[in-house]
Amino acid sequence: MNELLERLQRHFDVNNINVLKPGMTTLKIGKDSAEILIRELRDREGYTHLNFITCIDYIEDGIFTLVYMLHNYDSKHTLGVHVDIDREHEEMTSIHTLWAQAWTYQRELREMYGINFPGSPRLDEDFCLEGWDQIPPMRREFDTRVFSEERFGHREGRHSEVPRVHMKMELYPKRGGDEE
Amino acid sequence: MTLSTGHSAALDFAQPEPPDLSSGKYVKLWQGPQHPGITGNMSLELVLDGDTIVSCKTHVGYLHRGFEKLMERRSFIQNFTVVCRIAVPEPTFNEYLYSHAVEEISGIEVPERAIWLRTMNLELMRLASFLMWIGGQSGAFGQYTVPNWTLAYRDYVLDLFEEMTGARIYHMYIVPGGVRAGLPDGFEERAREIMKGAEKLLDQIERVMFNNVVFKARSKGLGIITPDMVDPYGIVGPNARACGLARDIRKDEPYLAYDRLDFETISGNEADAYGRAYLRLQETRQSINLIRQCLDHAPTDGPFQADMPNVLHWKVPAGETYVKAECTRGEYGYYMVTDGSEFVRRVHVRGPSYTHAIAVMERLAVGTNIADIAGLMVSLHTYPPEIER
Amino acid sequence: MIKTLGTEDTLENAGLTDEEQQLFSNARPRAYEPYPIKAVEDFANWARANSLWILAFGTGCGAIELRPLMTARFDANRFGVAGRPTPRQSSVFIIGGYASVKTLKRIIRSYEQMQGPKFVIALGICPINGGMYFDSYNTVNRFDQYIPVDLYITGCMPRPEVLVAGIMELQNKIKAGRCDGANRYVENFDWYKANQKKVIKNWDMPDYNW
Amino acid sequence: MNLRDLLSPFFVWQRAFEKPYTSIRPTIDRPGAPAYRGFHINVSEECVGCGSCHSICQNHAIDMVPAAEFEGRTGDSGLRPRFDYGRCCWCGLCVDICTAASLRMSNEYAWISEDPDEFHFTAGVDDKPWQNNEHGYRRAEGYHLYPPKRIEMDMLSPDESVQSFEEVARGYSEAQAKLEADRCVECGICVATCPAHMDVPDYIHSIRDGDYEKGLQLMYRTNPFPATCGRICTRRCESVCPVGILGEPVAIRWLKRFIVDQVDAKDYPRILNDQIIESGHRVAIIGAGPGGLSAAYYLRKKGHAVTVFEAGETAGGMLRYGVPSYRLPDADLDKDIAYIVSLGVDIRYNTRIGKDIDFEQLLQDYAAVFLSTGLSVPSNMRIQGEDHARVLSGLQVLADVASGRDPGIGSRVAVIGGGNVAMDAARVSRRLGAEVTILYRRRIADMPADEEEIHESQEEGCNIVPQAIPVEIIAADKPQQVSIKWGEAEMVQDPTGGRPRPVLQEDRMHTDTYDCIISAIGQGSDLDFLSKENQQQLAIEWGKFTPGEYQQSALQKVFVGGDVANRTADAISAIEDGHHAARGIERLLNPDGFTATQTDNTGEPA
Amino acid sequence: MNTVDEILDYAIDQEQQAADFYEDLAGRVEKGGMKEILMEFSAEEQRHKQRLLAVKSGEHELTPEQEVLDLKISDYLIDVDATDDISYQDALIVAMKRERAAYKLYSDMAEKLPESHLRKVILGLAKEEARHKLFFESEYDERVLRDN
Repeated sequence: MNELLERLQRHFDVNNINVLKPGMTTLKIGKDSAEILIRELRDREGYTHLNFITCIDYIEDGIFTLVYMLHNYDSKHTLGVHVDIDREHEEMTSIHTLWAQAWTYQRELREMYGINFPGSPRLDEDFCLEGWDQIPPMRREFDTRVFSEERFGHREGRHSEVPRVHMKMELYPKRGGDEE
Repeated sequence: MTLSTGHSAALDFAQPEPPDLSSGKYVKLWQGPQHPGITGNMSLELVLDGDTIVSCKTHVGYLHRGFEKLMERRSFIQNFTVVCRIAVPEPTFNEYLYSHAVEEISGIEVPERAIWLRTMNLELMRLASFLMWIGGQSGAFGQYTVPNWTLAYRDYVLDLFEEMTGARIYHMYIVPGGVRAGLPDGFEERAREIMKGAEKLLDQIERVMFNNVVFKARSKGLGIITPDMVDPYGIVGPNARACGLARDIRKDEPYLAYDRLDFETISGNEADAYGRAYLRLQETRQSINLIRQCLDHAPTDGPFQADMPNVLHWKVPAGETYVKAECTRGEYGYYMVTDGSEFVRRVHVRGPSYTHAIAVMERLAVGTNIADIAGLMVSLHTYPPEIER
Repeated sequence: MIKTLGTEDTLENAGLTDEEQQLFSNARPRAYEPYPIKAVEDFANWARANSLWILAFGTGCGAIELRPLMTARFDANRFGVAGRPTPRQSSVFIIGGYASVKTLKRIIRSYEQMQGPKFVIALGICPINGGMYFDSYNTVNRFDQYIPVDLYITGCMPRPEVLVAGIMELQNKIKAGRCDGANRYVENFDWYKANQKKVIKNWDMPDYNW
Repeated sequence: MNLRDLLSPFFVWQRAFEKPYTSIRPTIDRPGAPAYRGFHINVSEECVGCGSCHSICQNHAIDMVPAAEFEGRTGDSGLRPRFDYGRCCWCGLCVDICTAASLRMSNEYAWISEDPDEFHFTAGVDDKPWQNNEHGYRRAEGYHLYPPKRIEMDMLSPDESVQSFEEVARGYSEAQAKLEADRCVECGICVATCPAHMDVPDYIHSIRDGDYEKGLQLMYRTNPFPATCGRICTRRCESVCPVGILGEPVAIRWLKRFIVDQVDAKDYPRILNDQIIESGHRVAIIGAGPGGLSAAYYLRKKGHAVTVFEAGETAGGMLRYGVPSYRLPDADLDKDIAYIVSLGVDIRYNTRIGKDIDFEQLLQDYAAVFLSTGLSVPSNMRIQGEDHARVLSGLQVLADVASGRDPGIGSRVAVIGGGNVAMDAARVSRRLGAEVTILYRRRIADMPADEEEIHESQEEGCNIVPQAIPVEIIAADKPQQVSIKWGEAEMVQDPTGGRPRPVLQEDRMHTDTYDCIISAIGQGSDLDFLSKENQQQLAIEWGKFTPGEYQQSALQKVFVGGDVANRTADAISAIEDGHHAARGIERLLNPDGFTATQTDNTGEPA
Repeated sequence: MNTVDEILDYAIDQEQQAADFYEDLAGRVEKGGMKEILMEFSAEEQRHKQRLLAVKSGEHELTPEQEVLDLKISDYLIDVDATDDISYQDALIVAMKRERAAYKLYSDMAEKLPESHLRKVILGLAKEEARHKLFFESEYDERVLRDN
């Protein structure tokens, strides 16, 4: 395992290497060399299985972290490749030529986060949503509850009391708390 | 047939040119979402030349509820009730993987008894799921006897779930920290009784369904997956094992009590619909065997839940993990990222159907007869809700 | 081609292209009028109640319990219930729990294609008040806003036993002539349509399909 | 194709002779499993309406609604869960979290209706067919969603503790406090029960967040004696804490103490940031105990010039003289008092009303007077020989020790009484090296003292003799000794009701000799400083004031509070009396700007 | 005092005297709140009197056989004086001592008499006084000895 990481560090600008548990490591790489690294891992290092591609929205840092989870069946090792991309310029190299299912993930990320993967097939077709007219829903600034209430509404006639407020009103309305 | 799984340059998974519909040569046909020959609620956009498919596009999203978004605004305990809904026929794998991911990040050690109960729960689920699948596969080829048997018998397994967990479909039994209860009185005897009946039923099914000239004729040669397709297409589980790859997470990277159970990975050598179905039949039998072993070994007393913090304001430390388990369809995985708050930062659910129903299906469908498309679909064993989540 | 009625009381079908306008009717749905002789109507209702054909469209989780219902253990066939592959042959639409917006569109289309008299059973909590997905951006919360529902069965999921009970309840309602969901749909057609169009943003189908 | 494949399917006929799968009457023959998670049942009498079910429900399916017939019980919010079966997913988390174990599930599952608005019900209140169902899901033994046991406080061992007056309870470490704070379910029932209505859930929340400064701010909103109450509060909050129904209540007092211990006294002004704008009014306070100083604090915050008249040498009242330093070290009491004084409160020590200054004078000189003189006169036993020189009062012993004087108790001591003063006197005597016997007329279970105090005094070697009625004090042979004649008592149920009463058994009398007898059977008020007319006007009952709204007495300018005006006679009640009187005085002095508090900063969980 | 009526008249007179005693004391006390308490004592004695009047007119029966709980509190407490600044505790002691004395008087009287209707009435009066004593002793036990 260490040899692999050393090899990768020699050839690529990988950082933030994080051994999560035996059999699983994550590392971070720049956006531009990610595709080459992944191709290298697939063709030379035995990471032939793409578990998934996903994205984490770090809205406070202004980045999307793309996660490519690769698995090596021989060494039984999973390697997570993290790639940070700018939230404002959400674009990433497509890897649809490496795995047959990759374009599906990319299509999902396009829909759910609005990330562009130039060249990825059927990228702009609807995937899960249909007629979506809001910002991509998985982005953290999208508040699903507010949206649901506005668009779909809820049945009326519900009301709940907070025990401590209710008890105050019932038992000691003039006491407790502060006048400030 | 060689068992190379490397990426051959010849393997081309570029998108085919869309057929020219205006030529009048082709017919476009939607199979689903409202269609009896579709698994779950999804649809296939087929283009036919005569009754041969020349192009297939899978459409999903009819069951999209935005689980991953909903989980980001529910607390860690609340999420455990939500996750089981991600794969309706097989909820407990979600429960286990979600709980396991949370436990791994927060360093909770699950007691021994809970480990065995979880294993048994997952194997019962596998049995129930396979029984339903067998019925589905048989029904997709027009035989309606076997579904009546297996779905009714699956109900007996659901009765066991009801006793064990308090619910038929959404068990919500495996909770972060352990399980919610021990086994009720007399469960073991009833479970063994049902296992016995299930074995008998499987024998009958083998005669009626697998040794059936019609079934053989329709399923043999249908939807062949070659070993060199497996990795490029991300094929896992029985679909991959049927073409000879002995890959089973239960054996290769054991979780729960699987390292203490006596079983071998089953792999086949015919990667067509028949081969896959037969492999699944074998795995159903294996599952019955594993359930028996769990009944033998599961401790009957001791704690079944680890010491837990107050779940009302449970903060899980910042961390990241990917956990996976072998469900009936292959590698089911949960990728979880936490940031130290009361809510999860990101959960990604990796369902095996994601590749099977889209990339694999779209390729295998081409050249297939329209009448076999339902059989092919079922033989890949896909559950739409785990694709779109 | 169905002729254009040319009166004021026609549907706009604004979601269709000019070419498609010619392919679909623009007539409004018509309410069902009971037979003037009560005995005849009662007989018709009795017959309807005992041949409930369910549209095989598993719209959500609820579909999982329809399979046990239709197979050997619960054997709904003995109640005159059968699954049909197409809306044109079906009289009962079972909404299997939550409906995503994408599915809702297909539900509306399937429902409108069903021949009257037709009935809708909503399973589970989600059609009542959003259920587990009350805060989801992609599922509707109150199903009665979009399609008239004759019977709600709560539960998550409702068990096959209670589905049987629900079917029997529906039969009683039909026999008593109280299942007027389809007529409600006709009478409040504009209201339903407005609600539907409020959530379905890419309305590219005729306003009423039949 | 082979022949076998052609024939084999006909095997299906074998099934014709087997038992069919079909359930004949599915709706009748198939109840849910015994542990099925069906419709909810709530035992309303056991439910305390804490709302934990509401908090944990991810579907927002549970509303807490008022249920009239169960209102008014202590530790019961009067709310009951109302379920929306258009939301509920029958996960059963509400059952798992239910603090009172009143909520469970039946094994019934059928509810069919044509009206979607019908699927609501208040469990245990609305009549439902399943409410008497015996089966259904309930929480398994040994399964918890919050830790039922509290984090033990480190204590000095009894052997160590009797050696000195060092504080016995050592305080929580940060890790311990966070674990204990984690157990709170944030229902807020304690808020209603606390006499001062302290915002307990929120300051406990601040511990979880590690924001002790915010915790301190929250506490000072209702209580300017957090360091004191964090040690010696009678903690009625803990007696109603729902977590205590099935497990042990949250250690609210220790958590309060933890917050104060984390904040340095010199940071108080910065953190509390009390801005004072002088109002020009002058208010007099009689008694520098917890009630008087609490009033002084809140009045001072309103900008009034406050003068406190104290008969003793130092401030703190009963907290100083009545509570031994192993329970409340002087330094911690001083931490509270020093902050109040630092706001510009003028305390005049050694000033006795009626002697040094006239009450009438105060009424003339000040815009309002708050009177909280406490209970300072020890009660008499009224038995023969009680005026013997070796019969000491418990209060006197405690006061002597607190002031550093030797109370001269000797080496064998009998303490008479079962209240906190008796326990304190006994434990103080142990620390002074004496061998202690406690005589109490009823059973140990009847003792009004804190259970913890009783337990600790026993651990420290005090011998408690229950059901012992003192009958006579007799002079002993030696002048520095004294004998007590006491009789055993039988507990007899009073036919007219009430708790069992002790009845002296004349045939079982004992006489023992001790170096001294400490009588600690209660205290009364000393209101002699008030003129006869004042006493009439102020409406005194059973030696206590009966205050009206906002602690106002029958005299408009006079407000009363503390032990001399309430039945509970503990520090936290006195503190609230002071706070409430401050509100009343504010209303009197500034009627236009006054608004009664009607809301609290309690947000609904998101 | 040989007839039933005579003895009842005596007893009624005693209750009236007690009521007067408390009323008189109430007029003299200075301590706030004590006046009301003593007036309440006086009213209690008036109630006793009404009860005996009812016995005399035959509306009520005395119950000599009924056992009355004896808390014996007044037995060992010292005598106190009914001064102007009497405390609540002392007022109770005065009251129960008075009731105890009456109880003693009647029971001693009954002891000397042979078995007769008169004896029964006197015993009944003794029990009546014992009940009054219990009233004040319970009050003492409840309020004064609350912490004890």
